[in-house]
Amino acid sequence: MNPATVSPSDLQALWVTLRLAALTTLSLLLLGTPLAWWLARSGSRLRAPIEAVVALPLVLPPTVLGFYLLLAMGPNGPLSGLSMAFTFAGLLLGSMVYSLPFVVQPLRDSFAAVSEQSLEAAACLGAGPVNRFFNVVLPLARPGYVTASVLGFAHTLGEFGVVLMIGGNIPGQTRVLSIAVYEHVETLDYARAHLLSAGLLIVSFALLLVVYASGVGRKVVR
Amino acid sequence: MNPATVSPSDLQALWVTLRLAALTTLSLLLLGTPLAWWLARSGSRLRAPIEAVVALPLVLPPTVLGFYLLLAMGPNGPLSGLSMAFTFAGLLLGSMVYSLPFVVQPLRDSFAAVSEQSLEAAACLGAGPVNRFFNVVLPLARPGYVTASVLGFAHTLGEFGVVLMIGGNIPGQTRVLSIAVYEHVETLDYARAHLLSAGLLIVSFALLLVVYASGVGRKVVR
Amino acid sequence: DEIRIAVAANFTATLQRIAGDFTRASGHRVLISSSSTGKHYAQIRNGAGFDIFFAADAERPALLEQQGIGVPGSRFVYATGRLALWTRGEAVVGDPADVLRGGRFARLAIANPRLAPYGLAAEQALRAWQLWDKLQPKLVRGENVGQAYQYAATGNAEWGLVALSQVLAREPRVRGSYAIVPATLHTPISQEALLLRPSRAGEAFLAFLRGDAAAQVLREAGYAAPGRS
Amino acid sequence: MSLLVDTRVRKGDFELKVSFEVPASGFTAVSGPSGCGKTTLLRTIAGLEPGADGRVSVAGECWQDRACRLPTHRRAVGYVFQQAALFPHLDVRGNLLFGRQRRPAVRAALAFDDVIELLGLARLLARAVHGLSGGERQRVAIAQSLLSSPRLLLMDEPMAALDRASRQTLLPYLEALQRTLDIPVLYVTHALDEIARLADHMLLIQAGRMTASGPVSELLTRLDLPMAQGREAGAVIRAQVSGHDDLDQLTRLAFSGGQLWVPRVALEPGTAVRLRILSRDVSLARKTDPDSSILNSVPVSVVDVVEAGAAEVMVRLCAGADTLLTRVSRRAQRHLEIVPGRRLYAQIRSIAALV
Amino acid sequence: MSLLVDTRVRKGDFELKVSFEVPASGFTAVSGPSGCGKTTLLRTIAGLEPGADGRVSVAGECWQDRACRLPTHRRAVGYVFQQAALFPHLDVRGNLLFGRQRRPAVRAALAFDDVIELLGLARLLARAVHGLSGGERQRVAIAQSLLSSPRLLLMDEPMAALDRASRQTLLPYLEALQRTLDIPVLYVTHALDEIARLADHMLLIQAGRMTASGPVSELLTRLDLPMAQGREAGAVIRAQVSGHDDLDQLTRLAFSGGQLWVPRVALEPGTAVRLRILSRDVSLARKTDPDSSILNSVPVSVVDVVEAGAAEVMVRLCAGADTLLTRVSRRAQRHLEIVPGRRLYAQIRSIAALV
Ligand SMILES: Nc1ncnc2c1ncn2[C@@H]1O[C@H](COP(=O)(O)OP(=O)(O)OP(=O)(O)O)[C@@H](O)[C@H]1O
Ligand SMILES: Nc1ncnc2c1ncn2[C@@H]1O[C@H](COP(=O)(O)OP(=O)(O)OP(=O)(O)O)[C@@H](O)[C@H]1O
Ligand SMILES: [Mg+2]
Ligand SMILES: [Mg+2]
Repeated sequence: MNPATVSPSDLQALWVTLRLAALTTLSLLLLGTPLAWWLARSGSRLRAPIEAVVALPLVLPPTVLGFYLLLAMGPNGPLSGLSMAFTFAGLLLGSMVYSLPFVVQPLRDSFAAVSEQSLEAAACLGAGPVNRFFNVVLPLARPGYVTASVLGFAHTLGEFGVVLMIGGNIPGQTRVLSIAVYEHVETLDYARAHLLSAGLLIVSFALLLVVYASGVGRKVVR
Repeated sequence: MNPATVSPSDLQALWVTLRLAALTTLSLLLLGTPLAWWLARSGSRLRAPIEAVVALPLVLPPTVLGFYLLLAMGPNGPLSGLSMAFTFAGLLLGSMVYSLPFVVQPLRDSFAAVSEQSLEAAACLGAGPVNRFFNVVLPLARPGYVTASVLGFAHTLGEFGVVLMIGGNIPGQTRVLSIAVYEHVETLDYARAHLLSAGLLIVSFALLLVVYASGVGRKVVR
Repeated sequence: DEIRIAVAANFTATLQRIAGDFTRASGHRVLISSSSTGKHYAQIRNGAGFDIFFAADAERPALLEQQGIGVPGSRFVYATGRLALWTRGEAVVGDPADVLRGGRFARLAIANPRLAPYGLAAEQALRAWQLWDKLQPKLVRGENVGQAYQYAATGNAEWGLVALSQVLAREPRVRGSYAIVPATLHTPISQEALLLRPSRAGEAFLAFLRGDAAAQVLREAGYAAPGRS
Repeated sequence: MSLLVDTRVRKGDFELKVSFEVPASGFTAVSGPSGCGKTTLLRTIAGLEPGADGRVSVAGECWQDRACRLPTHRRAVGYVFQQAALFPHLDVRGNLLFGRQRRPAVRAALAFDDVIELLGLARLLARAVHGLSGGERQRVAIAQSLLSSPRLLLMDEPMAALDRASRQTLLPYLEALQRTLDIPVLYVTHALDEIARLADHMLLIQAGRMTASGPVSELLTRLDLPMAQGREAGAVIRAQVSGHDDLDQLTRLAFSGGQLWVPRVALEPGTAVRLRILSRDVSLARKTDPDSSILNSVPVSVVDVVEAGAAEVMVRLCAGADTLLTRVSRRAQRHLEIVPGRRLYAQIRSIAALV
Repeated sequence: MSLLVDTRVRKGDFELKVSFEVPASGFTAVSGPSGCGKTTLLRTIAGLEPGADGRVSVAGECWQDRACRLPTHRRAVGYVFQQAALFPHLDVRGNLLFGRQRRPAVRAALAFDDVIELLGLARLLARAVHGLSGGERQRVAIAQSLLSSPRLLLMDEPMAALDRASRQTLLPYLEALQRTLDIPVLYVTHALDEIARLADHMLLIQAGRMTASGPVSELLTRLDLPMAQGREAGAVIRAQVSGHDDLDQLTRLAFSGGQLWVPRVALEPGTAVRLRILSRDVSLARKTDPDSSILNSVPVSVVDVVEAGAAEVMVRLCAGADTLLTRVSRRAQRHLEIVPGRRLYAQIRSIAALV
């Protein structure tokens, strides 16, 4: 075992990971926004069941969740036509399912905290629903977006069970950093595992520090 | 392999799991409350770094996190005196570290959403800090507590990497349901894996449905 | 007495059967902890209280022994795995190499060669067939041979180079077809065990494992029995 | 071409059921006790009460009836809420521009700078919303709605949080608005002086039902309504400028009952003005006293006398075609023989000319 | 044994720096233009402005000085906020009981039922807070603070959101409070009639500085202060009940300048009362006119005359030891030769006896 350096394949894994985490977070924010809004504001009787379904991916161990996703993507599964298994797209789908609750729940809470009065005032000033959303809800729900992004992004960074299961650990495509670290631990290459972990932690810490110190996630004082 | 039935060892695992998830959630709510409160209200310069540290457990793959916890608990680690490794207590600690952000972040957001005005009004009516917390903050932050509990509990239910690493999969002590399901999948006992997964999902769904339908997590209309 | 055993995931089911027989014969209770060999290694080094370690490879028990962990001289090969090329569908499988050379498939599942002995064996076999480089784009790697099997079992990979023990243990509903990869094409998949601390019950269990009854179970499960590979 | 409302809303135990039509321009005062449904009425018109059915139409434009129901943002209302609802994420300027950017400016839209100056907001433009004082918030909210080019202005006690000085600055401006803007204004207030100064028309609501509606001048002098009861009771009459006295800086006004002197107002002879004459400013005498500081004395005849407490009576007088109110003691009633038909002189101490 | 405040707070560009001492019981009115610092002052006293330094002591109890600084919940204040801050998670009853349960009841604590009845809250007790109308919210907030057994009451425009009828119901009750409760009340208001009826003492704030403080009767008649400027200007004087006239249901009052008749008040002869006499209700004449509906006429002498607009002057009169204000036209000034020292008769049209 050579002195701990970061191998090219680890760098490749880093790149895949960042892409995956960023895309997952972004897609979840996009998809999660209408869902969370509906959950926060709807009086429908479907609300509670759907809220429960959103939290369900959490309950299964990631590997098992991955296994079922794999079944779904298999030849007899409902998603067979899309041939998602062992592709980046499949990975993205899996990560999204897995991180869904971490994005939707904070968004929902922050939407619920937007006062009806602000929305009514905006409507009276001529702002239609879309306009209200972008100019009133979004700025007021900012802390929720930051929490959702941090949880979603970090959770995808550290994710591993689902990703391993669906991705098949193909270098450059579906081999992510968490798998690389795991491999190093499993193969007793502790020095390199420490190095990667420390790198991951330091970079994440720096990133989180910037986010939190900027105050972008703090509530607007009312 | 016999027709899929739930074996006594699976039931044992279920019991360990429920205890673990309940204790983890409870302990995290207790510990997370002052931490989240401080994060939501403090103007200290330590706020941002601590907020970042809280989110860090997310970044590492669970197994790797478990590995480091194991090192810490091992003979040369800082926690060696407590002999936590391979005990339920160690599992609890590991789960708590792992699920910390899922409890602290929703709590923090919901604390931040409690209006200063309500607190001031309560102070003027003679309510001291503790009193204010229990009679004003807690009821107003209820949605945050529900989200934190759901995320924390479910995340511990499904948790597996950390638990496997620190716990050592000892039946009756540290063998949790997620490991059992994983084992069934690994040992190709799919029928039993399906059964356990379905059971887990159905029970969780029912539980979540009750929580959400009761409206206990809905914001008090302002 | 109670024996605590750490066993590699791929051998868990077989060991459970043997342990059941052993308990019935001797009255000693057996607690089985199943996990990946890498995890068990880390746990044992950090003081886990296992009596016996059944690894998925020969490397980790040897390392432990070097570090002075375990009862000296107790290490031995308890089973030797066989590699099989398997598909869940129906196919005529003559020579596995022909199937793979034909190339009419999108994915071949193997265990990660860096992590799992079965993966390493699969790599060696593929190299022997001179398919290793050609098949690179089609390879998907599981963390362990269990996952490699799942890739094939769910049909996401048409073929898998998996453990014979898995193929034999498959669910009755999954028909499947397989061919055994000649053992000459790869270094033996030797799974070693190490007695971690001396105990009568532990030694009794190891003795039972070497016995005829256990040998029968091992053979049925798709392993070559200890010392007879 | 008017504001037409015929609606019915239930909220818990409370039901609002009103139907009225008010002129398409000018202020209509909405008054009534706490909890009677004033805010609910305004919310219904703005389309903020989903449970409201019935009809709302503004200047011929249908906002709501059986067939159509415009969402709030399609209704060009300016709404000053009872508790100012500013956007906490925008500074004062951002709040002011919010509506302006979203609705096409109409004809006589107000200039940003004018509104800012009038409401004394220049100093506050860059401020965050959360440090504003109560009155400052309310002024920002008023400016915000004025700047949003509404076709109908709904104002829910807009000046309750303001001090007298701010109120006095604002009032004439609001009066000016009604002439320049040419849109109807529904103005909720408890203050009779605001009603008298601003409103031509008035709605009185009690427990969810409209108990009276009509011209302010008529409603304020109806002895059966609460407005004629308190110390602020008074009449509103119309007059015309008929001349000025430069020496004393007085203006002479002609009305149906004679002539009145008021502190000089800068208006051409012939201009119509509105006068508010409080019942407390009117006293009765058998003859005019030339040696009093009271400037005005007009012949009147008693129309109606009703009890007002044990010691006093409220007297409705007619002066020409106009109505005046006064409250006198029973002793004076006896003394001056105040009964319907009796002719006396009304001495008017103070007159507010509401331009 | 008084309320003593000597403090200094900065908020952004704004600085409040005031120092005053007011009596330990009775109402002290706090007035001044929007944004002058009234709310900031109240918050400082309640301990809600962390940046405030200086001294606050209430009836001998030190709440804040260099050595000590009680947190808000240790200061037994009742605070009615400018925008009612009710707890959204409690119903009306829960809100009312919140303070009551937390602070030991003091001597003359108010009975729950009395407060409920007075403020008309019985119907609302089980209601959620979010459906309340603006006035209902404010009434609940007032009741809440009254029920919390305070040693000092801080009221920030408590009646701004109320209609006249609620105001009239509440005013006498607040007056009664001041006698029964025996605690000081700081009462922010823009309404001169509330000041006159409720307050003995008054603070005037402008741009963060105290520009005047003293007894209401003095401040209201100081011609250099804004209170003597508007249409609501008037004097407050003390008088004593001296008899009743049962036929006319009038009460005779004696004050330093003579006697006055007011609608009967149910008080024993000898009882002290406070009277508010608006400048607009006072007119001047050379002699008394027995044939007028005006009941009261007292001899006065002119003290001071200042301009009030182009057409009018404000006249300060002394009647015995008391001061009255009146506003007359320049024409009348000339006609009646109103200059300091001149003796005339003041005809007083209407007098509010503030019991
Ligand atoms: N954080 C801040 N930054 C700058 N200025 C502030 C801040 N907070 C308050 N102010 C200013 O302090 C002044 C006093 O505010 P305060 O609320 O005490 O006024 P007020 O007398 O109660 O007025 P109102 O009658 O309108 O309620 C205001 O001009 C306000 O704009
Ligand atoms: N959700 C509800 N459930 C029951 N009653 C309600 C609800 N919402 C409003 N109300 C009642 O409807 C009535 C009318 O309320 P509204 O706000 O229109 O009164 P308002 O005339 O504006 O009073 P104010 O002058 O005090 O502001 C009130 O009595 C109020 O309590
Ligand atoms: Mg209202
Ligand atoms: Mg204020």
